[in-house]
Amino acid sequence: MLNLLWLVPTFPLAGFLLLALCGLPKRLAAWVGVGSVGIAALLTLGIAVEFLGMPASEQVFRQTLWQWMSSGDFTATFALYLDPLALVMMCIITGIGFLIHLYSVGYMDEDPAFSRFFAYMNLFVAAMLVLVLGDNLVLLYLGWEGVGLCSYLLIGFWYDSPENGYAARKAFIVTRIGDTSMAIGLFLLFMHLGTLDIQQLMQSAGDNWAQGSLLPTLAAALLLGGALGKSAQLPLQTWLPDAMAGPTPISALIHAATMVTAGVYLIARTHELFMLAPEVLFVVAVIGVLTLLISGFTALVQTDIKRILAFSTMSQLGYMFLALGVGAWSAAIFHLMTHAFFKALLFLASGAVIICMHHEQDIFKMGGLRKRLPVSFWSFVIGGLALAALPLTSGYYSKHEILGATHVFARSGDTLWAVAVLGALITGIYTSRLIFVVFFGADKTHADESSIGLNIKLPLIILCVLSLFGGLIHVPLDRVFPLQQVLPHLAGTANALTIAAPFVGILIAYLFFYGKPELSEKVAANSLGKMLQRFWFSGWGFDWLYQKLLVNPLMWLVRANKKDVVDSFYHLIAWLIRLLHRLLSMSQTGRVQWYAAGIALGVVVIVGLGVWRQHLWF
Amino acid sequence: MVLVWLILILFLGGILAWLADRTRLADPRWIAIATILIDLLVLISFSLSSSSVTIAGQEWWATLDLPWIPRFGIHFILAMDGLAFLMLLLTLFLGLIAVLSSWTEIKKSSGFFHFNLLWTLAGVAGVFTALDLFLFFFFWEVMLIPMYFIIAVWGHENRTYAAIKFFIFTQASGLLMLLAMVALVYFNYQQSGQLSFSYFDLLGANLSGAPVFWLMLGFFIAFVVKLPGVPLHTWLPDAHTQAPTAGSVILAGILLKTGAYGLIRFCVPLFPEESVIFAPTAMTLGVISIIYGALVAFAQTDIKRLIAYTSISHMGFVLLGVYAFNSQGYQGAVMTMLAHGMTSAALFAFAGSVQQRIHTRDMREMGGFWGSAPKMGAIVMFFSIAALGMPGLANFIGEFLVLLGAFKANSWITVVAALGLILAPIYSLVVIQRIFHGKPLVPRDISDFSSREVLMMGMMMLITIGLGLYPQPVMETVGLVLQMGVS
Amino acid sequence: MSAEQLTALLPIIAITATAVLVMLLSAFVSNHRLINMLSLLGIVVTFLTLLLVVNVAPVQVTPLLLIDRFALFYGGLILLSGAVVVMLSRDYFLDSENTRVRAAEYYILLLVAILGAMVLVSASHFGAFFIGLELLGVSLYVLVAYLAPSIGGRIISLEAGVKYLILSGVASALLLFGIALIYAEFGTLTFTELGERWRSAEALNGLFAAAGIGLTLSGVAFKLSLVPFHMWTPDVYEGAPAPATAFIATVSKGAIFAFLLRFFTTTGAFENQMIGLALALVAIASMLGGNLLALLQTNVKRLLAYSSIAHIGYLMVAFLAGATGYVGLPVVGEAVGFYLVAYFITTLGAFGVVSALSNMHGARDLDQLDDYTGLFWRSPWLATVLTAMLLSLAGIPLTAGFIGKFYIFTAGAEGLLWWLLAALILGSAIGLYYYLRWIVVIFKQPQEQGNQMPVALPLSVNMSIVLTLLALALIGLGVYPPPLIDLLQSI
Amino acid sequence: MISIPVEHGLLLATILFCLGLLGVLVRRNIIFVLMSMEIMFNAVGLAFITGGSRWQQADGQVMFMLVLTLAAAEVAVGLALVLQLYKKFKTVDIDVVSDMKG
Repeated sequence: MLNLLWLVPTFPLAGFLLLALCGLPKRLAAWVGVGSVGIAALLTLGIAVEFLGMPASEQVFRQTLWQWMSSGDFTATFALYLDPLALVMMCIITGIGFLIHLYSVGYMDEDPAFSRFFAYMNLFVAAMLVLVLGDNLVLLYLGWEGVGLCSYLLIGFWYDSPENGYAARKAFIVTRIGDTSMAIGLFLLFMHLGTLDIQQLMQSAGDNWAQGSLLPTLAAALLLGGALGKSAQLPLQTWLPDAMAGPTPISALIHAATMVTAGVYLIARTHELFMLAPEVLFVVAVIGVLTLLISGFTALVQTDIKRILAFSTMSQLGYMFLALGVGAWSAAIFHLMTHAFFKALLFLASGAVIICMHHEQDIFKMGGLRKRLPVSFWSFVIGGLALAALPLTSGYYSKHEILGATHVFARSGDTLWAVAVLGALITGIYTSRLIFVVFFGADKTHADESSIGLNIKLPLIILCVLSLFGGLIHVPLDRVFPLQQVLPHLAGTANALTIAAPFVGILIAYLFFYGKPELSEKVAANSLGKMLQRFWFSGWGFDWLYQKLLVNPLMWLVRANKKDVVDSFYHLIAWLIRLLHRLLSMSQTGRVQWYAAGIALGVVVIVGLGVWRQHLWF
Repeated sequence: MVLVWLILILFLGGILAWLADRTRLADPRWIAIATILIDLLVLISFSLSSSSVTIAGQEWWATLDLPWIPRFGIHFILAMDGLAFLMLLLTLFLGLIAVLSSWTEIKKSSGFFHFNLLWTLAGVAGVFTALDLFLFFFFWEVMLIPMYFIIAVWGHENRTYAAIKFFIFTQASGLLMLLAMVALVYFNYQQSGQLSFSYFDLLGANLSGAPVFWLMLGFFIAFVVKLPGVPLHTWLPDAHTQAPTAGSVILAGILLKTGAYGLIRFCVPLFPEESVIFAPTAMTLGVISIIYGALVAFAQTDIKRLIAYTSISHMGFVLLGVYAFNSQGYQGAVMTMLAHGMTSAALFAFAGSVQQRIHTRDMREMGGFWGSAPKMGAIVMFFSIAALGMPGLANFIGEFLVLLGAFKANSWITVVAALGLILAPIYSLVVIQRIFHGKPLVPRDISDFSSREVLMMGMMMLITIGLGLYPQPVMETVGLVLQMGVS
Repeated sequence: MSAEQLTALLPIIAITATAVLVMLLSAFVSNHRLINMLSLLGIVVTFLTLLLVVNVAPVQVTPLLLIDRFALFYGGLILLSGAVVVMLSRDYFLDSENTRVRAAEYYILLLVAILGAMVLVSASHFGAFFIGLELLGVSLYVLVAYLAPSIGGRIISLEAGVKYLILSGVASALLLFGIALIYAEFGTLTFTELGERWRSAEALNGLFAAAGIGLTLSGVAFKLSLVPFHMWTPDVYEGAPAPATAFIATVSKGAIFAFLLRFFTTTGAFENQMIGLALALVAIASMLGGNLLALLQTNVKRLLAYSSIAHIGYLMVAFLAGATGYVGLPVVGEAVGFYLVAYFITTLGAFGVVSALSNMHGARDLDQLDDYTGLFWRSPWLATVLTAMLLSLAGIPLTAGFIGKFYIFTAGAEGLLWWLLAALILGSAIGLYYYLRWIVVIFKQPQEQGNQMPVALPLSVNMSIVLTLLALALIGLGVYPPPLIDLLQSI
Repeated sequence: MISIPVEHGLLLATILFCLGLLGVLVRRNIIFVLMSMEIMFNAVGLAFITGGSRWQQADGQVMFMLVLTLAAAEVAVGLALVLQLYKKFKTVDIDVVSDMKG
């Protein structure tokens, strides 16, 4: 079974080729699109069963497909590397991926570009699988860029509107900034360690570099750049909210469950390197905390249902980064997994709402949907509970682990923990705000769930189950990561606070958005509230800042130089030559005596030169 | 002898195409296709059967050495090694593409057009195989003239200006190179007493001192003009924009490569010490080209002009790679040459077909083409993302290896060069956005690619993917040669 | 005079006889074709006599003439060019019987001019030089103004004649005065003796000698139309009938240059720093000035005139290389010889096309750039030949012009004349512009000027042969130059 | 025989020559221009004679004869052209022949 590993990415890829090259009829396209991922999921399941059945110490499998490139001392092979970490990721990608594909059949039912959608989706799954299975950093980079491409294609899927295109380009370019940093990191690693094979690299990094020295710090920082871009962390987070322009299944699959977690995966994958660079690791934690807080506040004031979820995704990714930063590797991956469950659920549910609302996304135009859209409602509630990390839901387990690990973290652990708990509180607020506004209150619409079929409901139900009970899954990562010295265990006040935070959040939300909505209006009405709201709504002004600081100057420069300033230099030369031509032409007067004068001048010069030289010699 | 045939077939084919058109006996397009196919066949069958010879510590698949102008020690030396073979393959393949891409575009005197086209190819084939400096220069100029005609006669609205600019830039820098060649030969003559323009004789020349540096510069300038590198690039946007489709395809796909080839084959090996001294400057120029080309490309509204500037950006990588002086840099440079040959040719072919359809190259008058021409959209999307360096496609291999190698040689310059990776999507994606996405400004249905165009693009796509996923055979073919340059 | 000397004089005698014969014949017949054929025949016979003389050369015939391989080579070149000009004239003066202008005298003058040029290249004494120069010069005055009295009258032809007469007269006077001063200083008129005295006399220490050599140079520079003695060139080229222009551009200049080469190599005068400097300045000024003047020129005859200024400037580079002492004189001779041959072919070809498109009737030749619009679509062969010639002028490979330029490069590089070479490259780059502009015009698609279908131009067999031969020679020498190189090396 | 110093002869010739040249440069009447040319040729002749006398050779005088011939030929052609000129323009002002320029 393990030998079939290569088939896992191959099936979606084949699906992509089939969909892209042959104009399949819609039904068939659906079968191919969903089926290829389904088969991949089944294969993954089989592989997982066999793999986990092996003794823990042998849980490593490498499959070399072919030599990709070899140049001098540099070699990159097309090889897949399976270990528990990759396996977890594979399961998420193919499992959730399959559900979302299934969901998409219903969601995209009326779209004329149905098979194009599935082609992109399949390509994405293939690329994501390569990313996590890549044996070396170049192959990982292939997947990395591949998912970025698919993200671009799918955000701009509805290409009619220029805003979608803008959002897609923004996503690609902002992440590309991170990718470039990562690429430079690759160059640095290769230059000093002579290989880009991940396992060898980690080995020799540990052998050659002292902890905290410059090179590992630099390398880790550069890789971190890539991770920040992909996972929409500060300061490269601005693309993610705009990425919601894509169809909702995309937001679920790419911008919640899988692609955006690639940054987390990258750091986890290269944790040996990061551990050699504690400074960078601390930066990871700080960035995580800042991001979770900032995006939490931003989510508080958003009105677009998908944007709220997008900021919440950023926030949750912040938790994962925090976990990585404090060395809670397994917790990070665990949270990655549970987050994939409940965030996919939330997105899919919001998609269902959006469909039923005929593509209305403003939550304040919804309301009272609890009765009208029962499936969506319950999905939202379950997903929201998990997101807010209420006890017994999957989110609780993972988040709790992270907060625990943070609390005991040696370096400013308390502060980080406090901020993270504050974040949890805010999570509670915005999650319940969303649910209260959309599903409770006055009935403003005539929506019903008649337009969603089983292929939409079924994934929702499965994800509900996973969101509720996914926390019970044991992530088999013990051998992948170093054991933590201090077992994270919260006790006493800290524990109580951690558990209580989301409840407080829900309570606040209940008060402001259900119990006494006039309260929230009052807050929003005073000038400080207005200002804060505007500030938060704009995502803390990052877009504005980047626009002024980077985009505008660049655009100005580019526009100013449209005609290529270098060319004007050559034009100047040409102009000079023409000028000389005109001047000389003027000497050609046509008058004989003028010509004779020219001759006389020549004679004077030549004879004069001769005579003058003579005198010089005497 | 087969090397002579490779060139001769193209020359004869050109004449035949012209005659056929004048006598109305046959369609010159088919003659051109047949000529190129025969040449390809000869090349491939030869490469399969050849055995290598070693001259001056380097392996050659075939050589030919005839006396030509004994007065100056000029020989008619043709030789082929892996690099030359690849370049020839690229030349002939893109020649085929060029003929196909202008299939319906050339209405007037198609015979003379294909004559020029085939003669350009013949000149290029000569450039890639000539190993006597004089002969090299000879071909260097021979490829110029028919190209000049292609632009000047069948070009677009501003063709005269573009053609003359193209010619003057290349020729003026070519004269510098000729001067440097002659001076090199005479310096060598003074030292060794042997008057010879042969590459092999000059390779061993052990010259040093300040004037030699200037000679190297003479070669360098000529090649960088052709490459082209900033600030010697300004002929290129005009020439590419104004040339007919086939002309743009050949210019971007092949002619630019002769500059890079010249650097690899002549400039560096003939002046190894000077090149090492010069490397930081050359690499800086490469980086400036990468960044500057990308920035200017982004500002363009004329699609062909935009693609032309991206060529400058991409060829900057080649410059960077060549002067990294390690295997990765060298092989990356060659890979970039091949990859850029495919993508730029494809994009120019696309631009040409759009112009043929809607009679404008201004992207402000386009938009929303995807709806009516999805095949076109998908194909252009493919080549755009190939151009921006998507892993798995050929360009990535080239750029990645170049940067990898250059980083070892000069980290800071390479870091700046890597910024090009950020700029590439900015201009690439904007093309897609402006042409294919959005709503059509004017309700204008654009007809999708015909099967001829799909076939042509398909071939290039396959090669781009093949080179991206399994470049090893190509790199091995190149490898043998480029090890030479590693000092 | 010994038999050997007589044999050596055979070519000069033959061409003189031809001139006399034509003169006699023209008294009785006015059949243009007949006279044309006779002239051509005479030139061909003269050329054949050259082959006889090769075996006896070198022969010193009196102190005046030295018939050696050098003289024979350039004599041959002059004769071939003369033959081409005669053939070009055939169509140009077609139907001249019906006009007031008889063509007979034209051929007589042409033959006399050829005679002058041949004397010039064989001269080993200032006397012979002077005679040759003036035979050539005075005939040319008339040739240039030949069409002045025609019906309607070519006023520009008259103007050109007057200008050429006055300016050339002044130049002759300068030259002669220079010779007189040199004579007064050194007391000899033969080149070899002059050279000996020169070297022994510590090189030019007299004021008059310095002035003399300066004046002589000025006079020669005028004939070669080097800047700043160049201003007559475009006007004369424009006004003269196209075949006569071809003759001036080639034979007249070539013969003078050959003389210059012989004079300076025999006397060694150019090893003098002053002369070298003066010549270098003049060469640079010519290379740049000539090309700059031609840049936006719309009259093709004037354009070719300016371009010829630049080309003689290039030629000076090779010449000056000999002065540096790094380059052997035989090499200089070779370079100059090759360049001249290429330049002759090219110039004859270019003016050949112009004269093929023009004739003696009408107020001017077909010399406006616009007249050449779309020539390729009307007369592909003419256009192809013209293009080849222009590319050769621009020094592009596959043509003899390239090998010529290459020769100059090698000579210049060997002589380390970097400044001159820089000027050469710069000049060539500028020069490309106007050659290419002309080519562009030739290939302009006819559709751009109305919808009229291009009318094919008639081209006589005679013209076709001449132009084809020139084109073949051009390409032949461009692709495989060794035969000519061997010939030049044997001089 | 008291010989005149050769420099004096040459100086005289030079002055004469310059006068001629000046005449060519400034006279507008074409006849006068031709006459000025004659003066230049005669200056040349004088210089040859001076040279000949310095070296006691006949060469200088022979050259003088040749110069005379040339001058005659030159003037003959010149006058013919002047005639044509007068026929066409009814004037002998040299500036009428300045159509071709540039």
